[in-house]
Amino acid sequence: MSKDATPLLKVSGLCKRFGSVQALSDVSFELRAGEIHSLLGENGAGKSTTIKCITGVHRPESGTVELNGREIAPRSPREAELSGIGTVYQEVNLLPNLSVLENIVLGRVKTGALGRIDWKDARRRAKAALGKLEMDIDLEARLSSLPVAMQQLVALARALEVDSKVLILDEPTASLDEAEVENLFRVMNLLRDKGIGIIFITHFLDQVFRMSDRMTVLRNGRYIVTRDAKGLSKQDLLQDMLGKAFEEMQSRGAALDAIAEDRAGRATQLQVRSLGAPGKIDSLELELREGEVVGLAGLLGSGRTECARLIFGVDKATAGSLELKGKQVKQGVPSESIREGIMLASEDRKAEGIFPHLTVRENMMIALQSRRGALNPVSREEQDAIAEKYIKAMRIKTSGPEAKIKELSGGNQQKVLLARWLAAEPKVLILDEPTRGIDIGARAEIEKLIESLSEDGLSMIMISSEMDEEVRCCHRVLVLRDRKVIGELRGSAITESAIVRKIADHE
Amino acid sequence: MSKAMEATVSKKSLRDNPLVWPLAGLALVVAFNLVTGPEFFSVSVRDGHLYGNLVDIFSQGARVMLLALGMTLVIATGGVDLSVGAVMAIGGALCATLVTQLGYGLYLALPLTLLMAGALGFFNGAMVVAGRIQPIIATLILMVAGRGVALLITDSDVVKIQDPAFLYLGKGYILGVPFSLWLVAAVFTVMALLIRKTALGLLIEAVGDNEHASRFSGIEAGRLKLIVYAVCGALAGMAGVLDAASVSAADPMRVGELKELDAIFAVVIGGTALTGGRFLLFGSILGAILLQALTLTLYNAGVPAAVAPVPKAIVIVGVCLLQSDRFRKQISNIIKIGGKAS
Amino acid sequence: GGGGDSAEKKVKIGFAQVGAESVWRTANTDSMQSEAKKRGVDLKFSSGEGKQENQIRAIRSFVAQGVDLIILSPIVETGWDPVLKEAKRAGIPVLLMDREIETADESLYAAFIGSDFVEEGRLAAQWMVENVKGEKVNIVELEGTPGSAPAIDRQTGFKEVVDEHSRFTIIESQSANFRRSDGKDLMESLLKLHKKIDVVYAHNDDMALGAIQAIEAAGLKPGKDIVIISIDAIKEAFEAVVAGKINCIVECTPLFGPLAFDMAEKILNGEEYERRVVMKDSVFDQSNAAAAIDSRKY
Amino acid sequence: MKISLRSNPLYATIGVLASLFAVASFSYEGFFSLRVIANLFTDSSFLGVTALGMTVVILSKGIDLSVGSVIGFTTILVAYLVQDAGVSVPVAWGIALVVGVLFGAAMGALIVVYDLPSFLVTLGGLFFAKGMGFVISSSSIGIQNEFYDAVVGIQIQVGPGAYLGAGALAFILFFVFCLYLLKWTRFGRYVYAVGGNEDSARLMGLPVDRVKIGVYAFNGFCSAFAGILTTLYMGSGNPLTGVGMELDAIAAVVIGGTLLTGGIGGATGTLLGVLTFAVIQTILNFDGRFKPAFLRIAIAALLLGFILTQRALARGKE
Ligand SMILES: Nc1ncnc2c1ncn2[C@@H]1O[C@H](COP(=O)(O)OP(=O)(O)OP(=O)(O)O)[C@@H](O)[C@H]1O
Ligand SMILES: Nc1ncnc2c1ncn2[C@@H]1O[C@H](COP(=O)(O)OP(=O)(O)OP(=O)(O)O)[C@@H](O)[C@H]1O
Ligand SMILES: [Mg+2]
Ligand SMILES: [Mg+2]
Repeated sequence: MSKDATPLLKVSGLCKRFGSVQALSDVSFELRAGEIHSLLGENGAGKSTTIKCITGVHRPESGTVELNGREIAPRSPREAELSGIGTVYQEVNLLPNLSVLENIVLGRVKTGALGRIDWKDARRRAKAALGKLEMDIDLEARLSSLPVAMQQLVALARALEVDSKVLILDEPTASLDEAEVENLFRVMNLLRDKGIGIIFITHFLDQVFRMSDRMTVLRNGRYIVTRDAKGLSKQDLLQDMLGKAFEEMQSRGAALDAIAEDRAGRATQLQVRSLGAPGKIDSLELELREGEVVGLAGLLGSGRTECARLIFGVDKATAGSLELKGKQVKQGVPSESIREGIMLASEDRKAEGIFPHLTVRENMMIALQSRRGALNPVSREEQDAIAEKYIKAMRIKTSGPEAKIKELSGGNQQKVLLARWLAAEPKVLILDEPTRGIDIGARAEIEKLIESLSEDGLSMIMISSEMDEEVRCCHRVLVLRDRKVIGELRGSAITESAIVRKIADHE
Repeated sequence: MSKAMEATVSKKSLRDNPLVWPLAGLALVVAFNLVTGPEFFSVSVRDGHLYGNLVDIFSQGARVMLLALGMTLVIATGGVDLSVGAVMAIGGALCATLVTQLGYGLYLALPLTLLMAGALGFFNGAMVVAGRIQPIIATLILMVAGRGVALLITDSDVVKIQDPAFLYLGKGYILGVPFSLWLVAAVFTVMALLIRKTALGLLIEAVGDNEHASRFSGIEAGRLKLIVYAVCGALAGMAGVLDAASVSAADPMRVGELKELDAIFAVVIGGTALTGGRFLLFGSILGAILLQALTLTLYNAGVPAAVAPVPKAIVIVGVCLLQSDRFRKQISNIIKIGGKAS
Repeated sequence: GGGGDSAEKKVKIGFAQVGAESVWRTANTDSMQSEAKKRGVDLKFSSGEGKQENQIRAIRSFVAQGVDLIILSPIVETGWDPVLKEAKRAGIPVLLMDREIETADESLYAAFIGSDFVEEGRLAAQWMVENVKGEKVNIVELEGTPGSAPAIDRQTGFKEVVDEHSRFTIIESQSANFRRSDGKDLMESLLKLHKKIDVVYAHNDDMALGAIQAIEAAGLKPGKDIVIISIDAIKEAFEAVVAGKINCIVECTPLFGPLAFDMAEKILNGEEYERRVVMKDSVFDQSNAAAAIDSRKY
Repeated sequence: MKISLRSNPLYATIGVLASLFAVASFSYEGFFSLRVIANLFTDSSFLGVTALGMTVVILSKGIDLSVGSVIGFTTILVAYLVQDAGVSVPVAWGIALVVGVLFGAAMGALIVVYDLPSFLVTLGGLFFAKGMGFVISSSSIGIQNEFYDAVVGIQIQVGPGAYLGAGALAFILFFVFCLYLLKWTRFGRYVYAVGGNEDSARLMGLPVDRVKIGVYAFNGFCSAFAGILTTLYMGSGNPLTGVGMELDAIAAVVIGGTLLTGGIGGATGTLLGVLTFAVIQTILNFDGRFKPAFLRIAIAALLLGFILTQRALARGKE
């Protein structure tokens, strides 16, 4: 490492504790001007906490942050912003009730006489910021009317709007599709060339290797190492992150054909007959066999989530029907679906998943409980057993089963939610973006888990924005476009290129 | 290692136990009385039953305790019920009219009254659930209308009660202890059992914590809320009956006036967050006791009635402050500094 | 001025009532409404719910409707000038009922009929001075809602007389909000606080009836061990007097209906009338209550 | 240009309000007149000002139960200062407003600094202000003052027999001010931001704490202002004034389409909500046939009908 120039941002010896959890102990690294510096680590390694200590959301117990050689100690994100650090936080933290415009410029608007906001100037600046992303979103639209990915871009536009010297992106690509990711990368390169230092956090190793100049690895809240990206092997990096050697899931290739064949011959678990609702999905037909994993593939907005919601019943269908094991299931009543064994792990963990103030244990057993009915409680022993089992099995990083789930890192919350559904013993499990925000180690474990569950006879529908994941996990993939199923792939015919071709070719 | 962890857990749980703060408030009130008039605590036996301010706290506080128990559940689901005072008036009026004017026996009149009060609560719940009206507004409607209904029931009259069974509810003693106290204890026990021995409590907390997510977890939030509002209504009706029994008359105009604030106060002082989620039945009972002890203390201290709200305000804000982490930290810092200095 | 006035020339009177806070008040409202029905008067009734602003609003809307006369039972004494001026400007006479107002301009209202709360307090005290023996008499006063006119006046009148007699002391004076259960709760603690209470003076019957229950629960005999005096004289209180549990009630009649409408007619017809009529409040104790009880309806 | 979704609930409110008014106009002689309309504004001037303040609080996801008591306290304070202490009227008003702002700011500070629930702190405020009002005087104090008479005398004729008084004018001006405040100033937009999601607002670098304290201080100002308007309306001060007004104000705000969950709604809705309240009250006064018992039921029924219709209309639009 060259130490000739003063680093743009220098973090030294950060320590931060939450109650009994030591989230950070002695984290140090340097960010140079004009570099993209990745921050890597498993879920709960302390990446987000590091960021929040830098930007004044949390006050570290000890440690310093220097910007251009001058020590700064921002007491709020606002002060950090003023000193030139722009941030996009992990959870999309915007204001759903306000317009896109305000989400981009609020906090930095100019005012004229009588404290009157200069909306004209604000609009111009917001347009410019979106322009940097080559995006054109209706500035007056209410943010809540946009899909999550769009909101992510708005957050980015907001961070770009100030002339930051340092830009921090905490998992910005988690909910973007490929084209959007490309777009983001283009902007990031542009900014790097302008001499801005970028801290980039993501669980996608491909993206890390493609974009970073250097990378710093954290493990259990400790600084492990900083490496140059050039000449680094993926294996070495994973070794740093996990603290042990890593074995990657292999695509099962031809072996998959045999499995797919086997599943296709099994009894029908779920039969979906021309299920549809206007504005959601057109007449969905799906036959799911025991132990079969069916993927839904498509671009953002192609209607995959809508399919999942209709089958699970949080949205009411206007046409069609569902049969589980040949028995008609009442559509449109989630509690009924769960009782029958059809469950959905939703993609929106904050709004539709976690009970923030309940404990990890309670969050895990709640679906099982509502399946059994309120008057038939899951005994405490059973609850403890469930919690212990899944915390261990999924390597959930928590101070214990009695911690409030809101105290867990994003990825670990996701794992708790998966445990919730598995504990409820589903017959059909719909997984909508099950690995969003989950680190690479855990991701491999989840893929393994899906495989073993499938062997045990659980039928699954899987939705993932990462096609390679569907390629590895699914026995069959339905390709959607414009809210319609336009094709199907099976066994070893499932490849990324095949899926993309299907989407593109369809007239 | 596991032992060490247990130790830290139990230490933490004592400080974090929300019951500590209403208890601290209560201790404050007790201390005040010890200084100003220790006779406050004298309990004697008169006519074969216990007699003294301490007994009064419970017998007079019984009504608010009942209200607070129901209110706790409603607040836990993220709602609030402003109509409890009005439902109290209806409960008292209905039961008294059935017994006094229509000659029903109490064994029939009381269940009918509770049923009716429960139905009113159910109506609140239905407006919240099916009408998707915000709880404050939904229950405001019955709050306004309820007293009118009570007036209709009694034909704008105060109904006098002479039925001995009815009066027993308010004035009877079992083993020297007021009947109303037994009643509250019974209601509390039944509720606590129902809630902690079944999963109802957890499900209610889940609904209050994140209603949207509860739907995805298969919890029938609507049905739970209906039950909870109905229970709250029925308990308010019971409180109204107790009120009528204790003064031998049902007054549709003044019974339960402003009691909704007392009930909410008791619940929140007891450590249940107004935003819903976690709740503590016993905390609400403590909150009601604190409230009643405070009222009696003010009577005893001869604080002019008009000024009495001021100390009440100080206690409310004081207990709130005690519940705040930040305040506790500041206080402990001050104590530490003081300790170091000496 | 719309269509229907030629067909029926009903007299239209607006009545701004205090609210419906007590049995006394509802009896008063009933009396007015039934009398209006009897006489074929179109009575516009408005309940102020204890808030002056509501009453002012009601009067303004009566003016807008063009009623012939307005009857007002003011919640408080002050603050009526602006709205009464408005009525005057519209040429609508105002009849005050039950309570008086404080104003520099007497022409703002046509007449007053009602009771004198201060006098009621005096009457109660006088009965006590005449009937309660003893060298040192300890009195507990149960006040009405703080700030309300009857609470203030009934205290003033009572105190006026008590202050002239040194053997009487008011040892405790607290509010029970005109409420029965509050009266009981308050009395329960006062009984524990004071060893010797000779007289309970309650600003209304409800509080007295509540206090009686507290006294009985403490093993004492109301009316004997402790003298009870209260104001209003609702039927239940009469029964308590007959039963010996209350010693004295001062009547404050709510039955203004016939008198009020007589007066209204006179004002409207331009006949002569008395500008100020104060109802004579009578005092009842064991000696005369039984005889009067059957005539009580409320 | 598409119609913003935001105004949808307002259309429903306007629709219901208009039909309520229309039905009443046909049913009651003399209802449909400029005079009645002008009265709607005059009669609801103080409720209107309070409700506007409450709107800002509710938009920030808070609640303020103390407004009624603060109004009562202000009326008696002003009356005492003017009548008994011989302070000149503008000074008395100034004192009252400063006291209101300080009181609100103090509650806001407790809420923000110690992270206490606004419901409880302002409930404490309710009791405190109520008690303090009685400390000044337990009975009402009439205000006899030339300046007052002059202010009350300000009236703009808008039609035959129809006048907008000083209170109504103040209310309308204040409404315009609130519109401006909420739509065009940083403070206003920050209020929406804090109500939308406090954590996000913090991460976006907005001065959340200052905004929240500001909200309660502003509402303290509104309560004191409403108290002053009440003294104009009643010509007296009385500690009992304003009892229960907090619920009226909250109801008016919510009827006007502002969500108690914060972040959505605005001043225009509140104006409509306040007018709805006034129309309902006027209808009851015009009808005048109810017994007290029925009166309460009738008010509740009208409210219920209004809210349900509004809901149905809003849902139909979705
Ligand atoms: N507010 C909080 N309260 C308590 N503990 C917390 C809090 N925030 C974070 N933690 C704990 O700190 C540790 C680090 O969390 P952090 O969010 O920094 O992880 P991360 O590396 O960003 O993980 P992920 O990849 O899952 O987002 C975790 O163990 C988490 O449980
Ligand atoms: N570019 C866009 N602009 C506006 N709305 C969009 C856009 N893309 C998608 N949407 C809306 O967002 C919602 C997302 O659709 P849905 O969640 O079914 O898609 P998906 O394929 O599951 O995408 P995801 O990858 O986000 O899960 C749809 O209701 C769609 O109307
Ligand atoms: Mg993170
Ligand atoms: Mg999706």
